[in-house]
Amino acid sequence: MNTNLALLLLLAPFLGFLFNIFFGKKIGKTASGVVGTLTVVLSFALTLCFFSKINIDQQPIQIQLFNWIQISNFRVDFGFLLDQLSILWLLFVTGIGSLIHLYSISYMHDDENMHKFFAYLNLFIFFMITLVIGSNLLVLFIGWEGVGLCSYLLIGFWHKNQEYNDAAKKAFIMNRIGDLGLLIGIFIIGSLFPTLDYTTLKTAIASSNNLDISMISLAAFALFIGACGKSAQIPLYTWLPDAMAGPTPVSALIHAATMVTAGIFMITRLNYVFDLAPEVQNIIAIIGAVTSLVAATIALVQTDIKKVLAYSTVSQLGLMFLALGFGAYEIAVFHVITHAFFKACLFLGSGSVIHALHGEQDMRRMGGVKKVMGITFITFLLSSLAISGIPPFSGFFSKDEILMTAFHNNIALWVIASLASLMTAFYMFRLLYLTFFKEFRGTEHQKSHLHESPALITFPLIVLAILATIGGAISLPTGSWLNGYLAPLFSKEAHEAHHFGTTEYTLMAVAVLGGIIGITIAFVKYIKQNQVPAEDAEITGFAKVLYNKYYVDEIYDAIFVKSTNVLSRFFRDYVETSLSSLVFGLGKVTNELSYQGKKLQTGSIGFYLFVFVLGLCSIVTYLFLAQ
Amino acid sequence: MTNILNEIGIENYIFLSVILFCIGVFGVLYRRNAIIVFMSIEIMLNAVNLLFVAFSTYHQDAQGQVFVFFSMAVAAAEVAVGLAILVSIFRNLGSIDINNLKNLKG
Amino acid sequence: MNVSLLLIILLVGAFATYFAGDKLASKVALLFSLVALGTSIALLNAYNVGENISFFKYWINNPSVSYSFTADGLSLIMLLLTTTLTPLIIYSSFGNEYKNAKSFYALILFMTFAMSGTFLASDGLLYYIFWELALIPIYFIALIWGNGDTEERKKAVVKFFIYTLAGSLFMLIAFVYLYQKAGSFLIQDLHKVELSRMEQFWIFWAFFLAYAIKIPIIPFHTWQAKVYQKAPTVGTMLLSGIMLKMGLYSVLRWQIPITPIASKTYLPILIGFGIAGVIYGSIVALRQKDLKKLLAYSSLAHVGLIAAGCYTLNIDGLRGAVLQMLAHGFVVVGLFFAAEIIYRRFGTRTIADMGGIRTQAPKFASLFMILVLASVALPTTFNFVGEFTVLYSLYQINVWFALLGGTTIILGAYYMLKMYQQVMLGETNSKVFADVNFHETLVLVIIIAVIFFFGLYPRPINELITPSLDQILRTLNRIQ
Amino acid sequence: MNTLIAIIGLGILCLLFEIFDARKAIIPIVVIGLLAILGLDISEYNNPNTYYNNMLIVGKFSSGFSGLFIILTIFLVSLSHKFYENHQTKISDFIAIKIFLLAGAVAMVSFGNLAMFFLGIEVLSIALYVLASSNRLSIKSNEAGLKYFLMGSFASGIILFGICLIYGAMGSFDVTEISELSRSAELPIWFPIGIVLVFIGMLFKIAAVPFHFWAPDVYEGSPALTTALMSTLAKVVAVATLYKLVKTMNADISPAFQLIIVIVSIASMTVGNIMALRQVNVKRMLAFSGISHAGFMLMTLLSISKSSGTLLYYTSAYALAGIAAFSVILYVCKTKENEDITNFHGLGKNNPLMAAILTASLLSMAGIPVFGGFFAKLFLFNQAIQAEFIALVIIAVINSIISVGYYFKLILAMYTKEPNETKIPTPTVYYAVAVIAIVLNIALGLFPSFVLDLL
Repeated sequence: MNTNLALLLLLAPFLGFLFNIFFGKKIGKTASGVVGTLTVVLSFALTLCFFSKINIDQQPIQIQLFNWIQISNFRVDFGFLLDQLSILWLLFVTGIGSLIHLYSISYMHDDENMHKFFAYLNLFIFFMITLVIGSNLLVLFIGWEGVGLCSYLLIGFWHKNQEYNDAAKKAFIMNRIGDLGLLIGIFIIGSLFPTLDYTTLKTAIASSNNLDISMISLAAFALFIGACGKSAQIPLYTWLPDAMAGPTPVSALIHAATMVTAGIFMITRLNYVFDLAPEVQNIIAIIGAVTSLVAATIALVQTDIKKVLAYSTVSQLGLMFLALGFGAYEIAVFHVITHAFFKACLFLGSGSVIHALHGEQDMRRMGGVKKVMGITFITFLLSSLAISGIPPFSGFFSKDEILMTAFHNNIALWVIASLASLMTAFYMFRLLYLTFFKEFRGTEHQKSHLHESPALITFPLIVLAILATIGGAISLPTGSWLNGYLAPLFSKEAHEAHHFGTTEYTLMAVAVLGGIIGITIAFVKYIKQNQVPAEDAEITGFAKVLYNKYYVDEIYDAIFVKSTNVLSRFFRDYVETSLSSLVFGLGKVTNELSYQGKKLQTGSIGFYLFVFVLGLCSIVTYLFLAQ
Repeated sequence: MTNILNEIGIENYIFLSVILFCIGVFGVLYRRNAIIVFMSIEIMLNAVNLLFVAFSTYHQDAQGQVFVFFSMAVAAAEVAVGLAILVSIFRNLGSIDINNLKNLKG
Repeated sequence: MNVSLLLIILLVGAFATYFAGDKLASKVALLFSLVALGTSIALLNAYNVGENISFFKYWINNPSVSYSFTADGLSLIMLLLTTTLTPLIIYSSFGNEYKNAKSFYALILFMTFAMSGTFLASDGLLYYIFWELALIPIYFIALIWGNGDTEERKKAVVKFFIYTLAGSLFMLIAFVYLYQKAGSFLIQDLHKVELSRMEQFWIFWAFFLAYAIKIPIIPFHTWQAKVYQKAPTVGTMLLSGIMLKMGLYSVLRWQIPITPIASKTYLPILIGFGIAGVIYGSIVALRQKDLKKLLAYSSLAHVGLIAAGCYTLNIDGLRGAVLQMLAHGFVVVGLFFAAEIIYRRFGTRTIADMGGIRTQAPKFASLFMILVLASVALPTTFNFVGEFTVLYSLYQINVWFALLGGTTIILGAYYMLKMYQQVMLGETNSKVFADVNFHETLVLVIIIAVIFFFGLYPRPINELITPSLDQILRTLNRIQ
Repeated sequence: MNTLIAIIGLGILCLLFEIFDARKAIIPIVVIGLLAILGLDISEYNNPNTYYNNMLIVGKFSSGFSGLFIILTIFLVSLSHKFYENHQTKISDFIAIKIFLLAGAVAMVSFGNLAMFFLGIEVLSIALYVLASSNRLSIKSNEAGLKYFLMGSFASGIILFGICLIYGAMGSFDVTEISELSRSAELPIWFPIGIVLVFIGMLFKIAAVPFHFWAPDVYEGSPALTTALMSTLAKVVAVATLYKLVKTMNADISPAFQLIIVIVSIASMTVGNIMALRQVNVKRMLAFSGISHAGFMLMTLLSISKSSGTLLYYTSAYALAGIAAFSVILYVCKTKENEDITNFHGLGKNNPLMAAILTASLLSMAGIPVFGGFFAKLFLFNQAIQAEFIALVIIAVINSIISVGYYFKLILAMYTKEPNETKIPTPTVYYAVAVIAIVLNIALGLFPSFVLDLL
């Protein structure tokens, strides 16, 4: 029973994909969209069943399908594990997924390849589910690469534009770098305790008394690199902003809510491995903090509405990694969920604006749309408050938890994180003001066509906004449902530790204050003084550096891409040719010899006989000397 | 006949015929006129014949002398063929200098 | 029923095709190749029920040589690969018109015959004979029906022939030497023969020369790209799909077990060669202007990894190598066929002249995409199973090997996606590109089906090959 | 014995046919006669015997090789019909000469006495001089004849001198006596010299380096059919005789002597192959390839005690391939004035069968499997390695790689070049000979034991 349900849950989106690939064009755009959406909704419904089930009896559900890959010392089964974590993840993957499908029906309606778009979205959901419910690392890897593929397909969805294709390629390859790390991690784990299955692995670690910590740390580090690739952490984050080339729903679903959180999922899954490697955890924490700050600084000056959101995503993910670094997995998960709500909402909101402005993404060409786009504005406002950590919105609770943990473990990182969140508040409201307030700065034509988006777009916005507002409820500082729910997963006792004293309250105050300061600065800058960000040419000084993202892309390009291509050209033009001429050379030499030899064949009898006699004499004399 | 080889010694016969043979060889090597080259070859063969006879007396055995007849017959046949070839060459080239025969080479 | 039947069918098929005349040749060839496929499946069946399908008959008494064909799991799987790909390859050529078709298809069948013989022969000399025989048909196929400027083609093909022949002649010497030692060419006797370290090293390198040129392992690969480019696509498919597997198969079957000490001593060097091939091939592939050449270099990279797997001398490496051989066989045939499909429409193989095809031919674009993904070893494709196993075996030797070999998943993705982008994507092409017709679709779909089926369920193959691979490892470790 | 007599009888018969003016009948009659003689020879195979107090020793060796010679002669004779179309009057002479040549050949392999040996050589050589220059009006043919004649008779002189020294040392021409004596008593210094001189004379006949210079010129100059005869029959005869000579008179070869053999054989292979690379005239190319093959055949002398079977196998494989190749060459160059490679352009299109046959025979010479040539080389290498001449084998292998270079030049010309004129009709006899020869060659490859175990 469970098996069939689980399979249905998994395969429903896949069937949707197949249906849309083969019949999508025939049945027309809306129909294909509806089909795509319904399949995801179905999965969502099934997830809810499982969720209710697991809430009653804490029993995780194990499903083994068949033996997949056979390795000398262990074998990998095709199996699923439905426990608290995976079901929780399924909830928002399928939930937000179905909302975004719904949204896309209207958003993508002008695109002639809409059925393909839905096919890819369904495929993505399918792979994401695989990633989440896989019972071992290799099934996770299927999903891991699969979502990478889908993000490739969707980023490059408008494949006539080679720049988009470049972005897609970049995303795929950077992910692959991470994947190699993940693979190596899998190898190490597989050879240490011959299994890749989560549950058996957990017991194996728990039972064994002499663990090779150094190897485990190496494994943890390798896995973390994988996570960096997927979850866009330093140094592998540059693909995410470029990924905004894809349609906005894609950015909302894949590059904000679901796929990018896969890294956090994986680390939380393997918390028992990471707990064994404290130094790796430190690295994770540091990387997370730094990423959050760097991304936030870049976001300060971006003018493309989606770029800002992209960098804010990177920064938020950084915060999550910070939490993971301190072993506060449930807090990271908490932030993942709340972030999924408000970030999805923000992206969809921006999408609705872009939609209204016929694809205009530059904030300098926007402004004042709040008059016509009321709903969009409200939802956007709520989510912005949430992300800026203003109580009582969801973001406040999750972010505050993270900051608190940081404070308790490492002041320096706490400072960095707080700075990041202050900047977050600033740039979010900068975005808000520039987009919705003041006068419209775009063309007349655009102005005339300004309109509120249709219900299909606004409905998801509203839902998400509500969630973003109240989402914090699942883990209130006083008695957290989430921590209780996730408790079975974690070996050591969850971080209920910091009972609420003065420090905690001051910290909260500081955090909130930071948010408010950020908002105020933005308000002063863009409402009071009515500034508009300068045109690209006029940007100077440090702002220019920030505007160009610290030139990281350029540096990577120079170091890796260029050098590889130079090497490739060198190999092609010199090494290859010289190698082959080496082989040809032998032939040439013999040919030359033959050419010279022909001269010996003079045709004169005298000479022939002379050589004859010479040979005769030499042989005879040699024989004499020999005897 | 108490054979004279005892006085002279077989070696000298060998030396003599070797010398004759070498003369023949050098003739073949250095002369350009085909006829003379033939003659030189004949000298070689006859040097050998001489040695045959010497050996046959040395061994008191007739086979050697019989062999000489074979070789003479063969030599005659060879020369006949050779002269025939030479004639046709003379018809075509108007000369029998073997230096003119260098069309086949390389 | 024994394996010789299959060989007979193929040989008869070759002649029948020749005498069928140009009109019917292709059909007859396809028919016979399908019959061969059926036979090999029947053989597999017989093998599984434990019937004895090997064939033995004395041939020459001194030196004692015999017609000895034995089939274990390894040979059978290679046989299946050959007999499955051949009909596909023949069928894929239906779109083209060949002059003097009867000889063309006859040669294809003859080559299949020779290659099957190579996989089956268990007598050293017999094996060598088939090994050489396989060379002649491909030589003529590439020479007569190849494309591009004749002079260049001649140069490339003759180089290929002489180069490979040179390699294999040294193998012949090694065999003769072994015969002196063992007094027989039969593989089981050759496995028994005890050789001194020195002898082993010489024999090892003699074999290595032959195989390194055939596979090819760098730096012996210089013939490859040009020949792949100049040969007709059918020839390229035969070469890359089946023929280079002959080399890898021989490494497992002949080289490693006969010279255990040497192979153990040189293990790191050989793996180094393989991995160097992976990186080098991938990097060179990045900047190729000709589609077939690019694919040639990609296949150089892949076989590098396979070779590395073979030389790890552990069960994972061997198993992964075999799986990867099969996977690569199918994928590379598919990719070359895709190149051919484009050539049929655009009459060019220069990547620069392509692009913007996807909008015109969505079906083809999707099929091609799947092939590309398979060749970059996306999970659930057959290639992933092989690549994962090989990389894991490399990790068991040394983590750095795994890391360097693993770069294939990055670089591979790089050049393949770059290629796909330049060939398929971008602004709609001005030239008209008709979408794939029924024949073409069928071929590609079959290949893709195979790739995914075994990508998800490689178990039957594992169960088939594992015993014989274990056997090989036992022979390998007979001297400790 | 009877074989020899019968052959001579047949030769005389040919001359008589001339007198009775029945030229049409000659060739069929001769072929039938030769077939009969072949049967006779086979009957002799099983009852070895000696005649005329050891003048002739008929045994497995002699009758085996004689059989090969006879077969080759059958092919050559049946080819001559078309070849001499335009001067019918001479035909009986040419045929008769060939028959007598065969007689000489048979005498050479079955000699039991140096006199017989010498006569055999001379009969063979003189016949060849005549055939080489048989095209009187062509200066090339004359030159070839004269060159061959001069150098040949020079070599005969050397051989004769050698025989003489041997006789001087042993006091006998009987090979069996000589070999016994050579083992027992300590020998006068000139005995080894004699052996060496005879050996060198034979090296000249098989055209081994450095006594090979005549071969390319003579092959090129002589009429194609004669070249065919030289490169197949004559070479095989000479090698067989050399082998028998060394085996009977010098059974225990001194290391020094072995070294000479090794060096000469290496030199012959290498020079022959390398020189062949840049030839444009096919006959000339085959001459050089013949030189290299002579080098290969010399390897049999290194394991002389048991390599006679191998030698027979190698020679027959080589000769059959040669016959097939030459019958194609004759067909192609019938109307041309020379035998340049350009004449072969596009043969693959004009006449696929002939092209295929030529390809097959070249592959056989290059030593590609299933053709006789491959097994010949294989057995050769096998024995050489057994006798621990691995270095020599490696060089031989490198040489056979080089040889592929020029064999394939011809194949390429046939298949990749465009034909430069319309196809010419093929006389069926050429087809017949070519096909039979190549089929025999392949059969040789498929059932090697049949020939290998004859001796």
